[in-house]
Amino acid sequence: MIHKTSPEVGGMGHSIKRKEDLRFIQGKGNYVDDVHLPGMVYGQLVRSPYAHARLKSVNTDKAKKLPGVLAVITGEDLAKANLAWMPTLSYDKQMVLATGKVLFQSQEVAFVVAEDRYIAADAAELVEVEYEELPVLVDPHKALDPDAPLLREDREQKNNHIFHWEVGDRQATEQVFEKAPVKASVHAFFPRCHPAPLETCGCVADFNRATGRLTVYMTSQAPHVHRTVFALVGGIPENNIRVVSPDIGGGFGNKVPVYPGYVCAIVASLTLGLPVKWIETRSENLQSTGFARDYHMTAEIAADRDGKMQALRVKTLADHGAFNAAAQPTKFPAGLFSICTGSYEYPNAFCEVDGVYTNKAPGGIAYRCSFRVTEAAYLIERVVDVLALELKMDPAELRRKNFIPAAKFPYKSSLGWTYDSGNYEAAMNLALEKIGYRQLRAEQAEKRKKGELMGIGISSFTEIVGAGPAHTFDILGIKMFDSCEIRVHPTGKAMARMGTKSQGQGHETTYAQIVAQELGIPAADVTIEEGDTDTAPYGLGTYASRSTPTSGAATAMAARKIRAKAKKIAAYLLECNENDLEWEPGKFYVKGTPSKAKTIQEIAFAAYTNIPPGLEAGLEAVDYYDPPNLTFPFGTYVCVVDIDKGTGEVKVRRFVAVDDCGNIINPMIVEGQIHGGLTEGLGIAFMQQIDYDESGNVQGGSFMDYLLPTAVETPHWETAKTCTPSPHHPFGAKGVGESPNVGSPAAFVNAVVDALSHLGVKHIDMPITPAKVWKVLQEKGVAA
Amino acid sequence: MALKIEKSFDVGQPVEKVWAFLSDPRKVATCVPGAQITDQVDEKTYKGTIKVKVGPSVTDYNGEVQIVRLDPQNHEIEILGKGQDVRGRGSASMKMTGKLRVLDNGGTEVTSVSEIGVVGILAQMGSRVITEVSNVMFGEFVKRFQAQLQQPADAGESPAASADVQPIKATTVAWAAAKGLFREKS
Amino acid sequence: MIPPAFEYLRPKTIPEAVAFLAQYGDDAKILSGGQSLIPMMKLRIARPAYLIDINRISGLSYIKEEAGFLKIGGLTREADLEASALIRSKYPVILDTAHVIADPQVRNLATVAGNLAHGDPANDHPATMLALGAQIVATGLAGERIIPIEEFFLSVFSTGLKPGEILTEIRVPIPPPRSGGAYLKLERKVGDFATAAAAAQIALDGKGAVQKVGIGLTNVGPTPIKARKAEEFLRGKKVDEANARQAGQLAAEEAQPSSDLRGPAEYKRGLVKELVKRALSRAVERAEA
Amino acid sequence: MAKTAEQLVRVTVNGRERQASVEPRLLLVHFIREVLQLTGTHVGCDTSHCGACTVLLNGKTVKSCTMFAVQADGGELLTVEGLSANGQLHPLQEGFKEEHGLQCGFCTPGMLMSSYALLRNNPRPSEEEIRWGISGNLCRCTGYQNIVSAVRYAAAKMANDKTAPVEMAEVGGTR
Repeated sequence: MIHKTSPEVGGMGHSIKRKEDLRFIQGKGNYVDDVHLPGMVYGQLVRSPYAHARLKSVNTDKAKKLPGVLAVITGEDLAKANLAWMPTLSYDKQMVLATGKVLFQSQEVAFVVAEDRYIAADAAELVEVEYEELPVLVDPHKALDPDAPLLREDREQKNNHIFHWEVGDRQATEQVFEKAPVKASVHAFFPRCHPAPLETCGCVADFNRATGRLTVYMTSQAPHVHRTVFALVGGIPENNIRVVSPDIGGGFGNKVPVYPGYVCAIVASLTLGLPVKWIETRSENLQSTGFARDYHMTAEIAADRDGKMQALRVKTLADHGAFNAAAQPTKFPAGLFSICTGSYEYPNAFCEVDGVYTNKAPGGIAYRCSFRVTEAAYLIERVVDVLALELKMDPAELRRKNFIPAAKFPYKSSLGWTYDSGNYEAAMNLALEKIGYRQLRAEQAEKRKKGELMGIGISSFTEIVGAGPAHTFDILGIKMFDSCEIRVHPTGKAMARMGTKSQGQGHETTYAQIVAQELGIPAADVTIEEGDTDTAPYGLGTYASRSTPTSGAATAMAARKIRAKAKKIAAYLLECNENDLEWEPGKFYVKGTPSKAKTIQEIAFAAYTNIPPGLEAGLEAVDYYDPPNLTFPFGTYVCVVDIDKGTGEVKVRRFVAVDDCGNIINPMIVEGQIHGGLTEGLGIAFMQQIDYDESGNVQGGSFMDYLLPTAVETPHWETAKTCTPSPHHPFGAKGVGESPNVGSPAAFVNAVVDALSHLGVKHIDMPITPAKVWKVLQEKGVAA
Repeated sequence: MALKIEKSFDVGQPVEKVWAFLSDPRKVATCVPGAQITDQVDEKTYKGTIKVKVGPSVTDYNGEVQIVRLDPQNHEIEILGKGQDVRGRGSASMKMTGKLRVLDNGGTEVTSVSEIGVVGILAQMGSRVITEVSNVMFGEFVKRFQAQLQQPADAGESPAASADVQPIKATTVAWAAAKGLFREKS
Repeated sequence: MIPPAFEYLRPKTIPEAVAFLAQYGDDAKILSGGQSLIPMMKLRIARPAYLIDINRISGLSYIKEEAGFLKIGGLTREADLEASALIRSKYPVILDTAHVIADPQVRNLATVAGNLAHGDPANDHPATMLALGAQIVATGLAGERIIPIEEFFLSVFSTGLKPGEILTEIRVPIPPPRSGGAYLKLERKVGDFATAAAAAQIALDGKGAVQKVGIGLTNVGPTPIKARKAEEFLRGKKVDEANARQAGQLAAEEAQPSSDLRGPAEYKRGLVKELVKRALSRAVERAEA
Repeated sequence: MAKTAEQLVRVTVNGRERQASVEPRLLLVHFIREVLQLTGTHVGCDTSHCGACTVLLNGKTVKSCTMFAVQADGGELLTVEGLSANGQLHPLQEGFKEEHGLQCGFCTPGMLMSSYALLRNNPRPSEEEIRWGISGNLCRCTGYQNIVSAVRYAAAKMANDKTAPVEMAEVGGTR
């Protein structure tokens, strides 16, 4: 059970205002493009206009002659230093600067360095590149055809296949399907989309020739891992590399991978001995950095006539673009996609994924998502609705019938995951009650008589976050623990550092609240620092909703180590036996006589001024936390839409989100995370896609056509929560950041399909644009 | 991106005269807004440039025009033009097959099928108007083609006149691309 | 994104500006609001050698009724329209239009004249001005001349402005009593170009039948389109559901959309049909109000 | 691409007069960030869509990435750094903090400036008017809901506190 702290202390459960806000609201944030170093110069990449072409020549003479240009680096130059290629996070490799050929439009070809960004831009235009166009492969379904162009000539394997991955019991599952009385299936494409954080990627690389030290200020969600990668790739002793993640203007997974621009800036700084700044433009960000999704999925459910699910079969084609640069745990080529059985009990399940190369930007990353769980949640919640249609059964009823019962947790799924805790029906019931489900169904029936179109969409998603336990999870061999170091100062104030890195999640506030909860030191007196690899303990970083499950846990554990030592000091100060002491947040007191007490502040002072014999001075601790299991947040989202039969426009009338992320540190921040994730989900469901035409031209390569919702398109979100603590997390938290992005697309799409289901519509692929809806209305003859 | 423009139009001239014109890239080039043949590589291949410019937007292409197929008997020709943006930001290509048919009135019907391909920034940013613009450009081509072969009297516009408006106003893919980009303008 | 270098000229008067245009011709470009030109320059799709910034020319920003016309100055901003009591009270179709152009910041700089002078079929004012039967005042070395809006949009991105001319005023005939108008735009999101949009302006006679009508269409052809057949059909008729629908049908037939990321051509035709119908109904409501 | 003649740009920024000779093509946002070294104004896109670069020029919001510094010559600029007066947060800044109207903080300066202009023209905006008023500013974190609350917080506070440093304009709302 969790002690309730006072508002002054501001431990768990208090909606205290964010400590980081003061600098941001006054324009005093320090983002990477705000970093200005003496003598700093600017880099710009020259990129390929072609999606697939032989590189015949790169002529840099004119560019080099432009006054103010300091260097122009080409792939050939990098090759001499053996840096033309770099490893990806998925044991593939990726070109830093192209040599031989280019494999996607906007691929990096040369890097220009000049005194200012204006000269760099002029010089980039003067780099003359000769290409010989090659046949372009954009359709992943054609990637394995015998006559498909071979994209990756650098590989031993002479075709475009990257991996085949399967999990579950194929035979058993097929047997069930053979006999099943009811089957439902859906082909769903989860389009290629992009996290598009408002700040693009960039860095300032500063190599000091005198000291041999390299400092890299960069937009990194995982600074420690990036330092290690730079050491391994660049051959610089790791102790001579310092990576600093300053304030980050949103990440959502986009800032996990290492991009060629970073490497080029570092090489340029090493070559010139000057600080080199490289900042991506928005178009570069959308066209060349980690995209997400791009999964072509088929799901089938076998069920009996009264709707009890018997088996699930999933087959997926994954388009990874030119290089497999997916950022995900080593053992999981398709991430945690095998969570695709979702919230339901499936005696049998089988899932297989094949990855292929195409002439598209490399990836894909986990966009506010625990490695493909978004694709999985969308697929299962979509196909469950299709099954409901087959059975002519209410989608809520069908879900209720098949939910993993609360009593069965921890629950081992047929695809191998052990769900820590859950109460799916409770969350769904609350959501249905909040939205007034029964009345809405009645209204819908009425409207249908009048020929009006409204729909109600349900998504009862289960998440899998907090990667992860060392026995299973690593990235490039580095186990996915995370860390915290706490120092309590003599005056009772504290400083804590973590291996993670906030990009807006509010770590400076929530981690301080954990310390406040565990030690009773007011959150206001606890300073949190992340992102500087010279000072913070090693960690894997912030993505996949892992900060609270891992570093958050580490913070509690480190605090508890401090509390254990504090207890010894208190016993010494109170001249009693440790076992006679009771703890309440902020002080130890002698059992029975609360007046005999020592506050944590008094104890901290003693730790430096009145040290008990045989005890080390100081009051500090560090913890590297290896989670025993992942955490499984969940929830039910319900969406109500109205469709304009004249224009095909879909209006989201209401959206209720019930989330269960276990015990909550700061309700205000959790709610903010949910608003943001739902809005991203809205964009994905209705507006966004990074598409490619037959020549490999990016469609949606700028904010002109990659549509982000404004305040006007965004509805008012209604949120609520249930609380099912994680049994294995130190304070029962689960992580929440990505739930709304994972759970909402299905709710939106299910609502639209529900509005049209009486016309025989079973599925519409995202993004659901007015044009698509209008076409359906025409086909069904119900257009205005 | 790729698009196909099929068009047929009449020229009030005997087929042999039209064929002589159509089968000479130097002459055909004079009908393409902003285009110029700079030199001849061999009897089938020519080097050339095309400047597409409207208002503030300019794209210069250097490229080659090649006669892929020439069939004087049936008056059929297939021409392939490929151009690279001189600033290395993309390319454009056009494969045009032209076919002539004698008309009862002694005139000639020209039937052409053009496959246009655009790669690079213009295709990225301007896909939404490339079709429109290509159509307008092609319309201009036809106008000039007819004008060059017909008497100024029955031509809407004299060759000289159309030569003046080079590079042609308001009809370039570059402009299309650009406009795709801007917000409502100032 | 960094624009290429250019020479910057800042005339104080129209004659000065026109003289610069004459001097530098094709290499010069007028900088007014810059909300289209500057993004193009940043992408280096546009690279004028000279920019003639006319923003410092005084007396070019006004909205007034005079001699039977609503007169909008060559430097009047979209935001000025939104803030104008006159526009709000008497020209709802213009207010509708200004509201849905780009976003608030862009509207603070973007000018009505520029919106027209680009001859961009996707811009919003052209359709509205076609519906209103406006006139364009073009000023060049030779002085002023008036171009009827019907003759202004020649081709895709091509207008009746001659080289060396600047659009200095827009004149809209003051609508008779019992007039109303509306502009309806479907856009993928705020700030986007129209997937399609329709402007309707009508004047009713004593019996409530259509006396004057203008219908303009946005982004469904190489130029903004005046839906003449639809207008013709409505004259002398009451704008009931059936007639509005029929007018929409006729307008859809007059549209020449092409498919793009905003949707296939047939969808855009369908939109024209629907939006014209709705714009007419709203115009009537306003005329009768 | 020869550099063109530099031009002198004189502006008043947050009440302080500043001047510099710059290339005509220098974008206002780079003038503010790199010449004046006021880095609170951000760049989030290259097509004038995101609004992160929003500042007030002569009392009106503009996207400083879609304007040349020379155009601002002689003008008055207000950036996020100029919002708080004598150590006191502006009610909008307070509102954004109190209502959790920001997460990563990157869009915040632009949002603040657009909200500032909105309240100036329309001291009592409805939720819809607020949403339209900030429709030229993209936020990827908050889903806008708490930004709307933040603006309402400020509107309420400014209504009660006439000393709040925003003079009300007579014109009606933008929508």
